[in-house]
Amino acid sequence: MIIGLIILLLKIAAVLVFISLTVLFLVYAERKVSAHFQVRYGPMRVGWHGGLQMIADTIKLLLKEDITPKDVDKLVFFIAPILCFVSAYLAYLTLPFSPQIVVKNLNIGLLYILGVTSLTVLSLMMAGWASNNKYALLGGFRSVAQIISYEIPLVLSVLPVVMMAGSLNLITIVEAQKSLPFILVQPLGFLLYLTAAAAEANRAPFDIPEAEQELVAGYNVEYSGIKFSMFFLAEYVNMFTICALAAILFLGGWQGPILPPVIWFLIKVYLLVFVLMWVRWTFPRLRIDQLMSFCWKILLPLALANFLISGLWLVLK
Amino acid sequence: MVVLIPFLPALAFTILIFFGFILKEKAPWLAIAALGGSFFLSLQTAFKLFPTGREINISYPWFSFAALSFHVDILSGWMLLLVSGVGLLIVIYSVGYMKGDPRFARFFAYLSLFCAAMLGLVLSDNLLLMYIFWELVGLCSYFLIGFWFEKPAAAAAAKKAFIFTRAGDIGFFLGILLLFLSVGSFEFKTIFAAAPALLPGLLTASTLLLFCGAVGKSAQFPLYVWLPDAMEGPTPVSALIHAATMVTAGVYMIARLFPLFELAPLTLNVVGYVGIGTAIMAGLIAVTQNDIKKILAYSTISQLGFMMLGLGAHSPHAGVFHLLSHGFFKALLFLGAGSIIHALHSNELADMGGLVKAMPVTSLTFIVGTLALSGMPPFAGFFSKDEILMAAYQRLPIGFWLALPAVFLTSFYMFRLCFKVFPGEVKGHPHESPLVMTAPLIILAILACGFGFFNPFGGAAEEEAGKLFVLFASLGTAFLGIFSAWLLYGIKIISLARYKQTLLYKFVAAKYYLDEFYIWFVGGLVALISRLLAIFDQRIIDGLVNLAGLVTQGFSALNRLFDIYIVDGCVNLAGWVLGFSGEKLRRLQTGYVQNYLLFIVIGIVIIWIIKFGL
Amino acid sequence: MEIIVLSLILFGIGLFGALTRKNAIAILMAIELMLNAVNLNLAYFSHNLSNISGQVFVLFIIAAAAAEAVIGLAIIINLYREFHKIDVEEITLLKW
Amino acid sequence: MIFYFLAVTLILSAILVVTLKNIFHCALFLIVAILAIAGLYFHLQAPFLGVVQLIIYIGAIMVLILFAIMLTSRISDRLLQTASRQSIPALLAVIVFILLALKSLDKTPLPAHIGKNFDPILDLGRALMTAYVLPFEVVSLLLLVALVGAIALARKD
Repeated sequence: MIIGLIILLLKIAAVLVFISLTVLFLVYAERKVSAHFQVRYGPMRVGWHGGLQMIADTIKLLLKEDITPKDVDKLVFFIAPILCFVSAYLAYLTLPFSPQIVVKNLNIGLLYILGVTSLTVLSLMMAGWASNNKYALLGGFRSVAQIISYEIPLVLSVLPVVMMAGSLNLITIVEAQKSLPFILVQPLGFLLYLTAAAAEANRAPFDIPEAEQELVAGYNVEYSGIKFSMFFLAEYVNMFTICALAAILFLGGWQGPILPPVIWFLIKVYLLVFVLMWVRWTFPRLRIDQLMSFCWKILLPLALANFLISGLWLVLK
Repeated sequence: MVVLIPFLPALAFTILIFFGFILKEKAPWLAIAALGGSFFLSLQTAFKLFPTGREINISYPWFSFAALSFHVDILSGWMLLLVSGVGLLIVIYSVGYMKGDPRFARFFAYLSLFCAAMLGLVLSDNLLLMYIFWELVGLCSYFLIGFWFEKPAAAAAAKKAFIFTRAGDIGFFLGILLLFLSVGSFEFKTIFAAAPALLPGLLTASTLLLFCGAVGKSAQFPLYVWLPDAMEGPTPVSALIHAATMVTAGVYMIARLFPLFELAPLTLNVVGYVGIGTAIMAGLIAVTQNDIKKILAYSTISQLGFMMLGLGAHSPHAGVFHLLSHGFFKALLFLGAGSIIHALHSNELADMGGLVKAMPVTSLTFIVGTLALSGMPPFAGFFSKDEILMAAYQRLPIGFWLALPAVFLTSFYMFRLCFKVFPGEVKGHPHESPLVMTAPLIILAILACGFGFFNPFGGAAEEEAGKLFVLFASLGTAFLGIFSAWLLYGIKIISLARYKQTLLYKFVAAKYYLDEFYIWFVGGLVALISRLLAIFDQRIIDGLVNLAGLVTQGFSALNRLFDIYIVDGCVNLAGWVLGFSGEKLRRLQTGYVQNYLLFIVIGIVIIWIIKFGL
Repeated sequence: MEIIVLSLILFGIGLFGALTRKNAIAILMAIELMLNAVNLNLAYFSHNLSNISGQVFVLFIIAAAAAEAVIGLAIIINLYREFHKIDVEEITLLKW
Repeated sequence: MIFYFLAVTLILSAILVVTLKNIFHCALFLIVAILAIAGLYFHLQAPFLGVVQLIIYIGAIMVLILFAIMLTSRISDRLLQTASRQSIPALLAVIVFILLALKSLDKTPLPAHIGKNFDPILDLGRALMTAYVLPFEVVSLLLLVALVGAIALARKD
């Protein structure tokens, strides 16, 4: 009992550390990728090709003065970034990196991940409201509207996979793709998932809530120092989560020849991360009304149609 | 199958009355289709029926004392053909005549209902059903005569037609009741079977009452005054009323109930004399009229008189034969008149002339109709009229001798009309009517020519005695009529101007002052009765009322004291108690839902304690 | 057993809130507490009797609660537009 | 152990929900209470319910409530009045209610845990699609109607 608990805690710690390091790397990668897309170098000074830039940045953020503005709702202002950070990490409790490397294999793993990611919405709302700032409030509204709207096509695009695998267990889903990754049977589902998930994670071109040019920086405009870094990190954690989920659901997870499973998994995830970055630095940002009508008028009908056709096909097969 | 015959137009009516505003210009096609269907079914029935003489009976249970029973024999079979055939032609004709009317679709709805009612009347096999359709026919005539109700004259004519036929219908209804009371059934067969056993007086009374209905509907003296006024309706309606529906209902009814009438010779005599009297009177009026439709209307009354004569002379077949042939050529004449009116926009003879050049088809067919009406051989009228005269000569000699002047008058007024309208200079700018109007004319003209050759009942050849005499007498008087018309109006040898000043002419031209008589008599009678009633009212009823008032006053004075001190006292007390307690209790109604919720919770707790204890 | 007591207390707290709060949204939240208490009970019985029906009912109640929240909040937003406040004691159209 | 932790959290946060003066904080503690209940569902071997509780209550209902709060009040608004005129009778009524219920609970024989386990998701899905398929459809219709009704109500016209 006690030993089991300790092992569980150790696993959690390991995942935490791994994710944090990965996120640091991701931030660095994003800066480099964006720089190269814009034909410039990006960070070059700290370390080889700016390799240690992120460590410097982190230290700077942690050492900065933690400003709490005067009229904010202090309790909520304090809790919001923590909740954001925690809910981002909670997803990793059940995310399998390989058949063995998983903290806790839940029967309803997929549902669990969808559930905990919805906690993120709360943190954004709390942050937006507690800041007592109209930009922050507007940013909070927008992000919530966006996230709860895109959650519907997201879930609908995932459902065909669940139907085909016949399980919500992520490991079972991966094993169901032994012969054929689901992306080949569900290409439309994959695209829908990626689009909706990018919107869920507030990635460009769906980064309306933190549109710098319009809303200063959205819900986190009043945040600084370590609280800001928590939001910042959570965003990259979320990006990694959705890519990992995409890899599990559509690309066959850790399965692949020759190389060990974890490596395969990471290759797939990083590939998807790169795709997301590519998209971010290629497409312009959508307007809020375009964003909403894109969700309700294009994504949702497509997702419903995909769901229906898959269901019919499965029934008739 | 047979039931469908009246049902189809009724269905058309239902659809048209509710959806006519959608169909608009297409509305007549529905009516035409429905009536065409009825006509086709009638034909089919006729072909099944006539060779064998088999009768068709259909009966659905309805009330405990009357069934929805229908009956087709040779008589009703021919009537079906007449009503649906002529009705169909008239509806087709109306498409042209009513073009552009604001209530176009409704007109066809009414026409369909009219035909449906008449078909139902023809088919019905018991008195109750017949009475229902009888009244429906009357109702439709009201709608159609008053179709242009914006014209005060049309509205008045519609009311007049309705009220006068209603006067007759009272008799009809009483007759039906009398028969039902004495026989206990509405079914024709039962009544016929039971009739010989009835008291002769009862029989005479009930048949006379039934005849009252026929007098009203078939426009006999003294109730014929509505028919000329009915000319205010659209001409196709006149044609329908005169030729196929409405007025024929009375004749048909007597023919249908003939086994009953046969047992009451007195009634039959009355029928015959009323008929021939009407024929002469209406013929005389027709001579004095100058409105083309009025002339035709009086001629209809006159011809109906002939039919009544035929019935009175114990020959229902002759009467109905004349009814059928008259139906064809009178429809023809009316539609022709309608065509002329449509072209000239006038009813007055003075506005017409030389039409034979301007409207050849209308004129020729009209002349065919005239010849048929005058009883010229080979046209239909000759055969049917001859049959009536034959019957009258044998069984009602006085009627026969009176009929000869009527025959003379018939050909006289018809040719007066023709000589005034067709030859001579063209007046106005007449033009031939469209095909949709002339086609029915041509068909009817052919029927008017040929119909006489096949006598539907084939009963003429029974007795040859006096046949030649009758033939020559009627032909002779008819030719005399034509000849005098030619003298007076054709070549105008004799001027009539000074006769127009005579008292007799004025009397006839004023239609015997019958309308005035009605106004004077009915109006005066009503005034007299009401004056008497007023006196009764003022002296006796008012006196009683006043007395009662006085007594009540005294009593209420007593009551008042009781009221003020005792009743009011109680009421005020109750009101005060309620007001006081309400004042206190209204604090419970705070308007806060939460308060109510709290009361609910407390209530639950209390009930819980009461039920289960603490 | 403990869970029934717990859900009873939770229900009581929710009832107390529904009886005393004045803000319409706060009342709605108290009602959500009561619904959750009921759900808890049902889930407990489902577990104790090994009968899945309890969980089915919980699902239905959650769905009904969602519908109720949606409609309730729409009404509250409308009230706010009309009166610029959502204090049930100040919106007294039911009062005599 | 875990149960008592969850129970205490639940009771405390529930009390805070109905007594706090800041309505936004009330909503946050309601979220805590709902999370505790989700935990209790996991404890009662109904993980599906727990996750549904997360997704629907927190992801949908609480978001809606927070939305409504944000639309109808400001941080700078005066705080909620807590002392209602009827708080004392209400408290009494509720306490009597709870006591009565406890008393009748005492009298009611509760069946002991049978211990037969079932697959929470498979059985649930089967029950929803067989015995409860009609209520299931009705509930979906209810949700649709509520959706349409809410749009009709909240629409600016």
